[in-house]
This record gives sequence, C-alpha cells and structure tokens, in this order.
Amino acid sequence: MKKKLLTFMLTLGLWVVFAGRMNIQVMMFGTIICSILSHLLANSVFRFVHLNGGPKQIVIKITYMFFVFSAFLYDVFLSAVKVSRQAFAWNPSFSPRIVKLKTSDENSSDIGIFAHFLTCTQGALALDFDPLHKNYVIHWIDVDSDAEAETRKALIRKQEHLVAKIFHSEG
Amino acid sequence: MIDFLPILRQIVVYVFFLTGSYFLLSTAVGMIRFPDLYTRLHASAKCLMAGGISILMGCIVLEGIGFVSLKLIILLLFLLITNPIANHVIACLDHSNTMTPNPISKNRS
Amino acid sequence: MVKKLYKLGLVVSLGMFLFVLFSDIHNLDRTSKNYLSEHYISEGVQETGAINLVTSVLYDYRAFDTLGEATVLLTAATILAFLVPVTKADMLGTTFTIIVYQATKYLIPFIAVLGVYVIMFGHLSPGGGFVGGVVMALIPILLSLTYGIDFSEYKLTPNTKKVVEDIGAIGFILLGLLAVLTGNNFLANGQAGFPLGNAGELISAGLIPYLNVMIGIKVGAGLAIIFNSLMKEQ
Amino acid sequence: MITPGLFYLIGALLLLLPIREKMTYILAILMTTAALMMTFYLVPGDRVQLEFLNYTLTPVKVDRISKLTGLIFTFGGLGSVIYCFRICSRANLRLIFIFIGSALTVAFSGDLFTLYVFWELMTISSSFLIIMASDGTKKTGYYYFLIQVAGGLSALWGVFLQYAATGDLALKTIEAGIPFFMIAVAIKLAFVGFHTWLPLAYGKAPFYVAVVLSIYTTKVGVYVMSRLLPGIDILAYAGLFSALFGIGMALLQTQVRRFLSYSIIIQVGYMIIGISMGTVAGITGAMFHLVNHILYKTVLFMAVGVVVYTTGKDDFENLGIMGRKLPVTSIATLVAFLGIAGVPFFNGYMSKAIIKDAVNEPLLTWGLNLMSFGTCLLFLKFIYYAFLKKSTISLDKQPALSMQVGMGLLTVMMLVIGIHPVWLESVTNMDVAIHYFDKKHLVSGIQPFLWSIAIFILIKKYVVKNYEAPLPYDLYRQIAKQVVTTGYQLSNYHDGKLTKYLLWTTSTLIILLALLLF
Amino acid sequence: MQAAIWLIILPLLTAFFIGISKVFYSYKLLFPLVTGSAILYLYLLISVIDHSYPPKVYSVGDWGLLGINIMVDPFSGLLLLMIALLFLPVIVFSLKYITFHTHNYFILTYIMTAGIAGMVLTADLFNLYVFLEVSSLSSCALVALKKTNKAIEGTFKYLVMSTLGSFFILLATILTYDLTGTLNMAEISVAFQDIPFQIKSILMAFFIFGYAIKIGLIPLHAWLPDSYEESPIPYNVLSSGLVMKSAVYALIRVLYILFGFDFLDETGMLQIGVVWGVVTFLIAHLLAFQQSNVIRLLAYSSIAQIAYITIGLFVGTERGLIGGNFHILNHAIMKGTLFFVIAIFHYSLTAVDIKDLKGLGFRFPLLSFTFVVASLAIVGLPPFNGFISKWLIVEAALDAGFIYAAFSILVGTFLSLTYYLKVIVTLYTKTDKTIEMKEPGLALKLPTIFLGSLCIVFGIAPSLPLSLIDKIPTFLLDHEEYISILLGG
Amino acid sequence: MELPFVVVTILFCLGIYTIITQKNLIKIVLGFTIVESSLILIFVLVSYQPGGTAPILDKAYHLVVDPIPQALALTSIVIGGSVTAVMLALVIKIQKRYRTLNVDKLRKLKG
Amino acid sequence: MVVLYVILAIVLSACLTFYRVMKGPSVSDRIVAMHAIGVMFLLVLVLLSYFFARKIFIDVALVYGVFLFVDIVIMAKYLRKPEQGGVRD
Ligand code: NA
Ligand code: NA
Repeated sequence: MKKKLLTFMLTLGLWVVFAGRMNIQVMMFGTIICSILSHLLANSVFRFVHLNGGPKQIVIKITYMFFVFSAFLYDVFLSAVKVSRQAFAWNPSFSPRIVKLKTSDENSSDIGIFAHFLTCTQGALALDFDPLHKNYVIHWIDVDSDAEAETRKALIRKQEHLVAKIFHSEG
Repeated sequence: MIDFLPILRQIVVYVFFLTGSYFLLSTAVGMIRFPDLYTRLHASAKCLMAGGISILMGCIVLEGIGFVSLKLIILLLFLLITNPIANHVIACLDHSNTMTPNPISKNRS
Repeated sequence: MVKKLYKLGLVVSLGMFLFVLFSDIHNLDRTSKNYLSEHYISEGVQETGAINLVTSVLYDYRAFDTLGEATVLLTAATILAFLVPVTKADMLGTTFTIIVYQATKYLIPFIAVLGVYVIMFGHLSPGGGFVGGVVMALIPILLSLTYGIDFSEYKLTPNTKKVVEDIGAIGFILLGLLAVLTGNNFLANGQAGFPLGNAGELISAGLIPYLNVMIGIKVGAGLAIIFNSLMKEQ
Repeated sequence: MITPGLFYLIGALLLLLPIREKMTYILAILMTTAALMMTFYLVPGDRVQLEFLNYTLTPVKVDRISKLTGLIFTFGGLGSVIYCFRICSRANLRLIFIFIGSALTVAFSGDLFTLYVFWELMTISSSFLIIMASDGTKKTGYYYFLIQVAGGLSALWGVFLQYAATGDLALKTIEAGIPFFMIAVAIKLAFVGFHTWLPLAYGKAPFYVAVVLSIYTTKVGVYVMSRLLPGIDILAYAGLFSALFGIGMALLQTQVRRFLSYSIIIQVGYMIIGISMGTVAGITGAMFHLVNHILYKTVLFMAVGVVVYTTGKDDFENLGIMGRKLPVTSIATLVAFLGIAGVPFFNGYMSKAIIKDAVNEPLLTWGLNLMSFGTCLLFLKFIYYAFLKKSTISLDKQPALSMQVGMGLLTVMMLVIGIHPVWLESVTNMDVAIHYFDKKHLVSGIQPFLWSIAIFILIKKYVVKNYEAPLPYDLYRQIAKQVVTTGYQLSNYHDGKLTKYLLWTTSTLIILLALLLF
Repeated sequence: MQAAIWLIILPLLTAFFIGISKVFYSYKLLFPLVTGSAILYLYLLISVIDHSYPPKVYSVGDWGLLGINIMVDPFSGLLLLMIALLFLPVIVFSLKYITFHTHNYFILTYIMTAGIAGMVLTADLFNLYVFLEVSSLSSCALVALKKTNKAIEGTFKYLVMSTLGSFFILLATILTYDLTGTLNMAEISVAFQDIPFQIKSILMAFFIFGYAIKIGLIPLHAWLPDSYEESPIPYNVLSSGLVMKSAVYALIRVLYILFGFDFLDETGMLQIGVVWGVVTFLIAHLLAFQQSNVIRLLAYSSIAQIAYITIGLFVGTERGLIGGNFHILNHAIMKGTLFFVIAIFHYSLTAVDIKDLKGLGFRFPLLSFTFVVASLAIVGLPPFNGFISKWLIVEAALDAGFIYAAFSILVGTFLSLTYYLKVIVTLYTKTDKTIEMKEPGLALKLPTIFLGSLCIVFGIAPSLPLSLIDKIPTFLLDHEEYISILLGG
Repeated sequence: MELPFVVVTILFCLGIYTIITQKNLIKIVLGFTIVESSLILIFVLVSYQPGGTAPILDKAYHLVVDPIPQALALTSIVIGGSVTAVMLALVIKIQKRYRTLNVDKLRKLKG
Repeated sequence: MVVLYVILAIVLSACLTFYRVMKGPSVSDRIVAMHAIGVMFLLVLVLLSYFFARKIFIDVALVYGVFLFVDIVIMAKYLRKPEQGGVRD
C-alpha cells in the first residue's frame, strides 16, 4: 500500500508538472490516471525498496539525498573538467585500465544506482556487471599506478556505502 | 536603485550557457580526438552530461520559478538517469563483443 | 558498368525533372490566398475547440483520414502478427546487465505518465494520439528489450494487445457514430452539438480528446505488436 | 416470326433436361422437322427488327436466296441429325444443335452483327465438337478453332470498317473492308492457302462430326460470300485456281475423308465462280450448286461414315466393303457419285449447267470443264475402290438404322432434284430460264464424264495409286512458331530479379515524363 | 446518403470485431459475423448504387468544403456494383476455402474492401491516397497469407513496387496541395486551370506513373503475376476484380476530374494511353501463352484485359468510356469466375498447373463448362459479356481514329484464345490417373456458377448494367458538372 | 528558397537510386525510408512560412505555419512507418528462408 | 540573442561529432557519437523553445529524450558483429 501511495504521489507530481497547470480538471484526470498507473506499476517499480520507516525517517532521507545529489553534481562537473582538459590538451595522454570491483551490495536497486555514480564521476565507466560474482567491470581513464588504483577503489567503496545508506534501510 | 536580481540572473545564465557550450564542444572534440571507444565513452558520459546539465540549468534560471522550470528539472533528471545507462549499454555491447580487455587501452598516445 | 551509368542517368534525369518542377512552382506568382489554411488558422480554434491546429485537422476537419491511417497501422500490425512464427524466441542480442534493468524499472512510470499526458493534451500541446501512442508503446518495447520477449508477452499477451488495438479502432468509429446518433454526419463534432468548452482547457474540443485517446490506445498496442513481431525469430 | 435456327437452339437447351434416350430422339426429330416446316412457310420479305445496344438489328430477314439456303440447311439438318443421333453422345448432339441453329440463323440474318455473332457461335460449337470427340482430335480442334476465329475476327474487323464507313450494319454488298471479308470467307471456304484446317478437321474428327461440319461450314461461307462479295471478277480466277489445287491435292490423299475434303474445295470453286459473275444467273447457279453439293457431299461423307462405323477405318481399301454388304450405302454412293460427276438426270448436273451458262469468259469455261473432268476422274478412283477392286475387308458390325434413314432421305432428294430440276426452282421461286435437258447442255454435261472414263482407263494405275501424301507446308504454323518463340524470349526476361523490374519501372517514369513534357 | 459512409465503416467495424472475436470466441462467432456483415453490406451497396444518379455528396464531419467529402456518382456506382457482385460470393467461397489464418484472412479482406470503397467514394485527394494505402497494404498482407517462400517473395516484390508507386502519388498530392491550397477534387480542378502547362504535365506524369504501377501496365507489371501465384485464390478474385480496378478508377478520376479532358488531349496523354494499352496487351498475351501455371496465366491475362480497359478509357469519347467501364465490370465477373473454378480445382486436388487439369472437364462437368464460358467471354467471343464490351471499345477506338488500336484488339483477341484454348483442351483431355479429391460443396460451387451465369446474362442483356454505365461519361468528359455538384454539396 | 528544394530533390533521387541499385534488401528498405523522409520534408516545406511557428494557438504566438501539411505529414509518417515495418518483417522472413539478403537471389517466381 | 549563439555552438559540436559517426570505425563508436548528437539536439530543442518563445516545445524535447534513449538501447541490443549473431551484410 505504501508503495502504491508513493507511486501515486510521484506520478501525480509528474502529471501536474507535465500538464503545466493546476486546476480541477487536471487534478481529476490526474487522480484517475495515476491511480490506475500506480495500481499497475507499483509492485514492479519498487520491488526491492523497503519503506519501513516513519515519516520522520523519510524526511531525513530526502534531506540526505539532496546532499548526496549536490555532491554528485559537483563530481560530475569535476570529472567533466578532467576529461575536457584531455580533449583540448595538445598532446592528450591516457593510461586506461579495466578493473573488476567486487561489491558488497545485495540490493539490485543499489547496484543500479551506484553504476550511475561510477559512470558520471571518478573518471570511471561501468562497463559490465557480473551478477554471479557481484563484480563491476570498470574502465578507468587515467590511472597511472596500482597504488592509485587501490586508493580509488577504496574511495569507491566508501561512496558505495553512502549510497547503500540512503536507499537501503537498515531494518 | 538598480534592480540587482535580473542582472545577477542574467550573469548566471550566461555562465551556465558558456560552461555548457564549452563542455559540449569538448565532447565533440573528445569524440574526434580520443583514441579508442572507451575513452570516447568517457567524453560522452561526462562532458556531455555536464554540458547538458549546464544548458538545462541555464534554462531553468532563465525561466525562473514555474511549471516550465519543473518540466526542465524533470528533463534534467531524465538525462541524468538515461545518459549513463546509454553509455553503459554501449560499453556493454562492445565489452561483450570482444570479451577481452581492450588491447588498445594499453597504448599511450 | 553501362547498367550503373544508365541507372545513374535515370536518377539524374528524374532529379532534373523534379528540379524543373520545383523551380517552376517556386517561380509561380501566387497571388491568391490559401483560403483553407487561412480559415483553419483564423476559425479553427472556435470551430473545433482545440488550440493545437494540427490536432484539430487530424481529429476534426480531416478525422476521416486519421481513421484510414489507423487502419493502415492496424493492417501492418496484423501482417506482422501472422508473419512471425508461433514458436517464440528472442532474436539474438546483447543481454543487458542489472544496471539497465533497474533504470528501465524507474523509467516505466515516467514514460507512462508522459504518454498519457501527450495523448490527453493532444489538443492543447504538441502531440496527440499518435505520438502519445508511440510513447506508450515504448513501455512494452523496453520490457521486451531488457527482460526479453517472453516476459513482455507474459505481462501483456499478444491477444490482449490485439484486443486493445481493435477496441481503440472500434472506439474511434463509435465516437464518430455518436454524431450520427444525434442526426449529424459521421465524425461531426461541434456541429453535432458536442460541447467544445473553453479552448485551452483540458476538457474542451468536444470529441477530440476522446478520439485522441482511442488513437493513442490503438497506436500503442499496434506498435507494440509490430515491434515484438519484428524481434521474434524462428 | 422467328428464325428457324431458334428451333435448334431451343432444342439444344431442351437437351440439357435429364430426359430418357427415346425422348431425345423424338425431341431431335421434332425440332428438326419443325425447323424445316418453318423454313418452308417463310415468306420472302419478312423481317424482324430488334434494338440492341445502339443498333437496330435485323436478326431475321427472309428473301429467296436465304430461303433456299435455309431449306437445304434444314433438310440437311434433318438428315444429318437422324444420321447421327444414335451414335453420338448427348453433349455432342447439343453442340450439333447449336452448330446447325447458328448456321441457320446466319442464313437468315439481316445484319452484320447477328451474322458475326452466330458465325462465331458456329465456330465455337463446331470446335468443341472436334475437341470433345476424342483425345486424338485435341490438336486438330485447337488448330481448327484458332483458324476459324482468325477468320471470324477478320470478318469482325471488316464489319467495323463497313460500319465506320457507312454507319450501317445492314447485310448488303460490302463497301469498306472488302479484303478482310475476303479473308474471312476464304477461310470458311477453305480457299487455297486458307484451306489447311479443312482436311485436318474432316480427316481427324469423328465421321458424324465430319458429316455435320461438311454440310454447313463451307456452305455458310458460300452463302455469306454471295451476300457480301458478289461480282468480284478476280475471285472467279482465284476460285478456279483453288479448285485445280484441290484436284491435285485430292489425288494425293490416301484417307477417304481427306480426299472428300479436298473435293469440297473443288466444288466450292464452282460456287465462287458463280458468285463472282455477279449476275442473277451466276448467283442462283452457285446457290443451286450449294444445295446439290450439300446433298451429295453429305451423302458421300455419310457413306464413308458408314464405312468407318462398320470397318473402323477410312482408307481407300476399306471402301471395298461397299457393293456387297451395304446395299443402301452403295446405292446412295452411286447416286451421289453421278451427281457430283454432273451426269445428266442427277442433281449436280443442273447447277453446273447454270453456272456454265452464266460464265462467258472462255478461260473460265475451259476451267469449269477441266474441273468437271477432274472431279469425275477423282471419283472414279473412289468408285474403283468401292465397287471394282477386289476386297477382303470384313464387316465388324451392321450400320445403325438411323444412319441409313438419314442417308436415304438425302438420296431421295438428290434423285428428285436430278430428275426434275425445275422443282427446285419452283419451290424457291428462282427461275433461271434454262432448258436443262436440251442438246447443248446435255452434251456439255456428259462430255467431261465420258472423257474422264476414257482417260481413267488409260492412266488407271496412276490414278488409283496410293500416293505418299506430301507433308503439307503450313505457313500458319511457322508464323505461330515465331510468335511463340518471341513470347518465350519475353518470358525469359522475367527472370524474377526485382532490380530488373525496378529498372524497367524507373525507365518508364522517365519516358513518361519526357513524353508529356516534350 | 448516410448509407455511403457505412460502406466504409461497416467493413472496418467487421474487421475489428473479427479481431476481438478471435480472442474470445475462436471460430464460433466467425461465420455469423462474416456472413451477416456481408449480407448487410450487400444491402447497403444496393441502396447506395440506387441513389448514384444524380450524384450526391456527403460531407464527413459536416465540414462541407472545409473537410473531407465523399461523393457517389455513376462511376463510383459502377465500382460499388462490382463490389456488390463479387464481395458476398467471395466471402461465401472463402468460408469454406480458407483453412489457414482464417481470421486474419477475413480481417484483411474486410479492411481491403473498406479501402476500396473509400477510394471509390472519396472526393478528396489525400483521402484517396490514404485509402489507396489501406487497400494496397491489406492486399499485400493477403498475398503473404500462405507464408510459403513464394508467397513471401511475391509480397516483397508487390510491396516494393506498390510503395514506389505510392511515393509518386503522394509527391504529386503534396505538390497539388501546394499549388492549389486545397485537397477537394472540385476545388483543385477549378484552381488547376491557372496552373502552367509544364507543372501540370509533370504532376500528371507522377499520378499516372503511380497508379499505372498498381494497375500493372507493362512494363510496370512484373509484381502482378508474382503476387498472384501463391496468394489465396479467392483473394485473387478480389485483387483482379477490385484492387486493380480501384486503381484504374482513381487514375481516371484524377485525370478526368483534376486535369480535365482538354488537358489530356493537349498533352497527348490520350494517345500515350492508347499506345501503352496496345503494347501492354500484346506483350501480356504472348507472356500468358508461356505460362504453365494457370494462376500466372490468369494474372497475365488480367494485365491484358486491364490494357483493353485502359484503351477504352483513354480513347476519350463517350462510347469509349462506356465500353471501358463495361469491360471493367465484365472483367471482374469473368476473371472472378475463372479464379473461382481454379480455386475449386485447387481445393479438390491442389491443381494449379495446366497439366494438372487433365480430365477435370469430365469430373466437374458443370464447373468446367463455367470455366469454358468465362474463358470464351474473356477472349471476347460472342454471345458472352466480354464480347459486348470489346465491341464497344473497338468501335469507340475506330470512331476516335485509333485504327491501329482497334485492329490490335482483334489481334489480341486471337492471341488470348491461344492460351485459354490450351487450358480448355487440357480440361477435356482424358487421363487414366485416378486422383484423390475432396468434394467441393455448394459453398464453393454456388458463387462460381453465379458469376459464370452473369457472363451469359450480361452478354445477352447488356442493357442491365449499361443503364448505369451510360450515365458515367457525363460526369467524366465534362467535369464541370461533377465539380458543380461537389462544390454545391 | 531554392536550396531546400535542391536538398529535397537530391534526397529523393538518392533514395530512388538506392532502391534501384542496391542488392541488399535492407539497403533497399533504407532507400524507401530516404524517399519517405524527403517527402516529409516536402510537406514541411509546403507548410513553411517565413516567421511562422507551430500551429498551436496558445497565448504566445503571432504567426503560424499552415497546419494542413503538418497533419498530412503525420499521416504519411504513420503510413510510411507501417509500410517500412511490413517490409522489414518480410526482409527478416526472406533472410530466414533464403539465407541471403541479396535481392537477386529472390527468384522463385519468374516467367 | 545569447540563446542563438548557444544553439550555434551546440550545432557546431553536433557537426563535429558527426565526423565520428562517419568514421566509425566500430559500430559502437558510431552509436556513441549518435547518442551524443541526439542529446545535443535535445538541448537544441529546449533552447529553440526559448528562441521562438514557445515553451510548448519542451514537451517535444521530453518525448524526444525518451525516444533517444530507447533508440540507443535498441541499437545496442541488435547491432553486434555478425559472428555473434548480428545481421549480416
Ligand atoms: Na469531425
Ligand atoms: Na491523420
């Protein structure tokens, strides 16, 4: 029921934004349509998301999310600057390598979301995911030494933990 | 008294547009200049993303508060979700095609 | 070699004829006003209640064309449905990772709302039944792409899609026949007394939104059939 | 008033009913007799008019010539139907009825449209008679049908030209498109060069079909020629040439029916000459000759039919069955022989006399004499094999009674006309003012016959010899082969390659554009 | 005139309902749905044909000249008459004959018929294109129905060619709109009077090219026999009877109404059309003779017959139009009969090659007789219907000075006899082979004999259809009348 | 204003050229889509008016383009798409059956 | 006016990126480039709605974005090398 409600809220929000207006007609249609949609889709969308916290926890989470999101945006720009510098460099040099990174996440939502973090930030690229061994296959664009790779990996693990914290409830 | 806010807003918009154009151009240059697929994917994943975000942010600021901005935010979120996926999908295609670490990546140019 | 040259000559001469035609048309001194489009632009909103004139042409002035076009799409879907073999199997393709699965999951409600919005607001903003239907069709298409045809057809069986498509087409005709019930011509809208409402509102333009919905349903189902059929192989 | 042909056509329809065999005979006799009676009581000058499409058609128009033709057609119909109804199938009888009915309708048609329609109907029904007869006649039927339709189409083209020139479809002497009518008639008449179908059809078809065909096919041609193309001088010489060619070819035949077929060409020569004179006497003579010819040639075909029926073959040798075991047939054959030879007091004599009288060109007169002589010579061969030569052929089965009745009927009529030729004139009100049995005619009639006997005795071994029939050169087959080869080449271009088809398509577009712009 | 719109809606509704009934009721509902609808359709057709003179206009959506109009005049009445004569027999025949993809067959057949009815009725240029596509695409689908290799190949060729044609029609349609600012045929026709010659000629060439592909004039014909060969034979009845004819109809409509007779005369299109027709049927006859497959033979024969129709319609006189239109009707009937008979042979003993027909004349006497009648009719021998229409065409051609065309038609008649006779002779050749065969029921025989008897009836009493056809030239040769009615409606 | 027409002409002819010269079935289908797009482009050109925008008459417009060709274009796109889909389905089918994409190998029907 | 310059800049980058589409060398390269161009055009669409002052175009951009994504997914799924089951030339 919670999932349905959440889906309903989200879709209704989308609907209102799309409609670009708030009036009785839009809300009426929106209610009908979004309830149908949430009825149909809720279970498949939020299959692995557990929503067992009170409203307070949700508020905290959302604040948390906002911070992470900002940091994420910042990271995106940072890595973009790195890459674009390479693009305009007179003599661009790369030291690419492909590594496997084991993840501790059990939740597929987290795995999916973390792939975004991997790809958008860090100069990394999520190439593949091996569901059997829970290995990300990652492509790094500028890693010179093994030591640097290890520090990077550590960084990634840290972030992974962070992501898991937001989306995966501890209960 | 000079209305300070619009000018500030104008400046912010300019800055966003400028960074956006820069990142998009660097995407294009990266696309041309980068030596192999994966590095090009980096250009596509990061510079393009940043460029897109910048331009859309610029538009949002230009627009101000309203439904249109919300729409643009949704578009931004959408790009944020789909762009990495798209890149991943392409990478995945190539990765599963070759099944071996890319030999080109050993070379330094 | 001679054959290739001959073909090239043919095409070049065709191009010359076309160019002559176009430049003739371009140089034509056209003083007379194009009364039809003038009328549509100046009166269209009042007459049909839709502020998107393309929609008002598609679903009111020339709604009959739309019926024919929907039929073409239905025919294509029918052909593809029977051309593919009964045994189902995915066409060989890259299998995606869990990362894609997750993204698809979150995208589906987004696409659904977008599709419904495009369909429902067809008379107010760019879009309409066709585009919206295509957007809706992306849902089963994405399902097929990421989870495979079997899953997609388990969620939405081909028979369901076929029935939905037929219902959309029948609905379109029945809406057109509503006007006949009131003693007017087929597909009449404002003339048959359907309230056109205030132009620009969601509930306005008489039958047009409902026609849009029907076409949306039909196109969505039809395209899904077409796509899934093209993906299958023996 | 209706055309007598309608009786036959209705009869064909009635034959569709599932009636018993006896009823079939009764029906056949009833209908044929009714047609005969009807024709007899037709009054020259009667006509029926009908609105069809934008034309006023005259499906029935009676005058003396058509009445004469109609009489002999219906009489021949009676005889031949009686002759064959026991031995042919119901379906074939139906076709025969349609065939005779159409021929009769042609004879009474008053406009070119009706003429053409029933002309083609004759073609169709006779072709199917040949095609359906047996597996051996398929190719013959195919050939026959095509040739006849070619003739018909030629006539149709003539009709169109005539209509375009005169705005009238009435049946009268043709003004425009004469060559096309000539071709049409020539094919029907089996004129030399257009004769290829005749020996094939009559030689291969079942004997009863040959009997029926021989009565009408060529004779309708003669009738139509008398209507549409009278008085064209050059045709007289052509007719003579055709007849002489017929004599030569007939001499070389080993099959009796083929032999009789070529002899038709000779006899038709007489009629052509008569019609080409363009005078009343000439045309009347030709029409009388048509009557006589129908009588004796039918009887001869019937007799040969009996031979085929009883012995299974129609080689000259098989004729030997006559004389001893087939009395009626033998008598009929003799009468017919004397008739065809033009011996006085037999029927051929009168019409030949009229035609000779009408001709005043010395060359033609000589030609006629030569033709008479040739005919006699040829038929002496026939008689020789039938009655004089020793034969060991044995009878397989007795001829049907109906066959003999049909044959007898015609034989009696031959004798009547032969002995009292004026009767024929009086029946049809066609007085040619000629004393048939005065000295001049008697002498000129008997002379060729006597000469031929003398010559026959002199060169008997050359005449009665069974020649190796030469392989006929057939121009039409050669042309057809060329056409089929062209088709084959064209078909080869359609090799299934879509690119090729698309190329044709685009080329067409450019050509079309060019044509329309410049 | 409400009935006119039903002519398009009813088949569509039926098709959609068949689609639904397939899922929920399988075969239970098919028979009543299909036959009931076909009978109702026949009733509607007759009532519309009855009111086709004087012409009437029906404005879809009540928009008048602002929207799409459909119009019934004698010319469309003739095409509707053909649907009336062919559709119910084909449906009855197919119910027994079609044993594969039955639902799809009927869905597509109904959609195709709706498309043809739409093409015939519409007075709007773009609407014409839309319905043309409806009918061509469904027609393609029917060709592919058997899904054999040949069927797929034939469909592909058909689709490629037909789409190529459609492109040019669409191109011409767009440009026509650009030039005139309207899509209503009457308004276009009025506006076209001021358009320069050169533009109009090129546009006309595009229209002609596009439709000629669908008509199958040589050398644009290659798809036609290929698409016929492996398609379900009852579909061929509709294809040669209605699909090709509707393309002819559309072409004539466009040429005579949009461009007008005077323009056709001026550009020499009449001459081109007649010559094209002559070339087409001469070659088609030669090709037909080469075929060993009866269906291909009949397909080539269709091409030839369409060429006769083309000549009749391009002669440019009243008589020519009457003759051409009568031949349109007659060809539908004759070819329908022939295809039906072959379909029965195919149904009973899967015979499609000429040599397979050996001896069937004795096994199926009545059907073979029907075949003979229809083939003699199509050859153009009296006293059957084909003869009358050919007579009219030849007369008109002579009248208008096309002597070579008139003469060639007679030559063509002879050529066509050569191959039809080949088939007939084979039918009546005895054979010792004993073959297993299915007994064709009344459902197969009745439609065949119905059409076959029409060959005779229309031959003996041509005034029956001609009373309708005689009124056609009024609205084609002088398009002013058509235009004024359409503008007034 | 001549340039768009030149482009359209070139595009159209390119499509036709592809159709008639290419042997690969997929490429032929591509040729069809090229021609189709050129036709859509003509629609756009026909409806174009200097300074005009999309014919949606909300508050913010001053000059709009002709809506009719736009509607017709939409119709043509759908029809063209349907046809292309059917063509592709047939191509797939042919590939399965004939094991080739060469159009010249499609020669079961001839004569 | 600044919007126009931005649009021009984006179009320029799109044109530059098109070089990669033409050059390849692998299918994946082309797809990446196509995707980049697609995103650029999406941005152009958004900016055009400002240029023409018609906000409704943003809807178009949204729909286009969805299509773009699905397109890339389809291409990635089926455009593979022949030896791995892709469509042969
Ligand atoms: Na309406
Ligand atoms: Na439409």
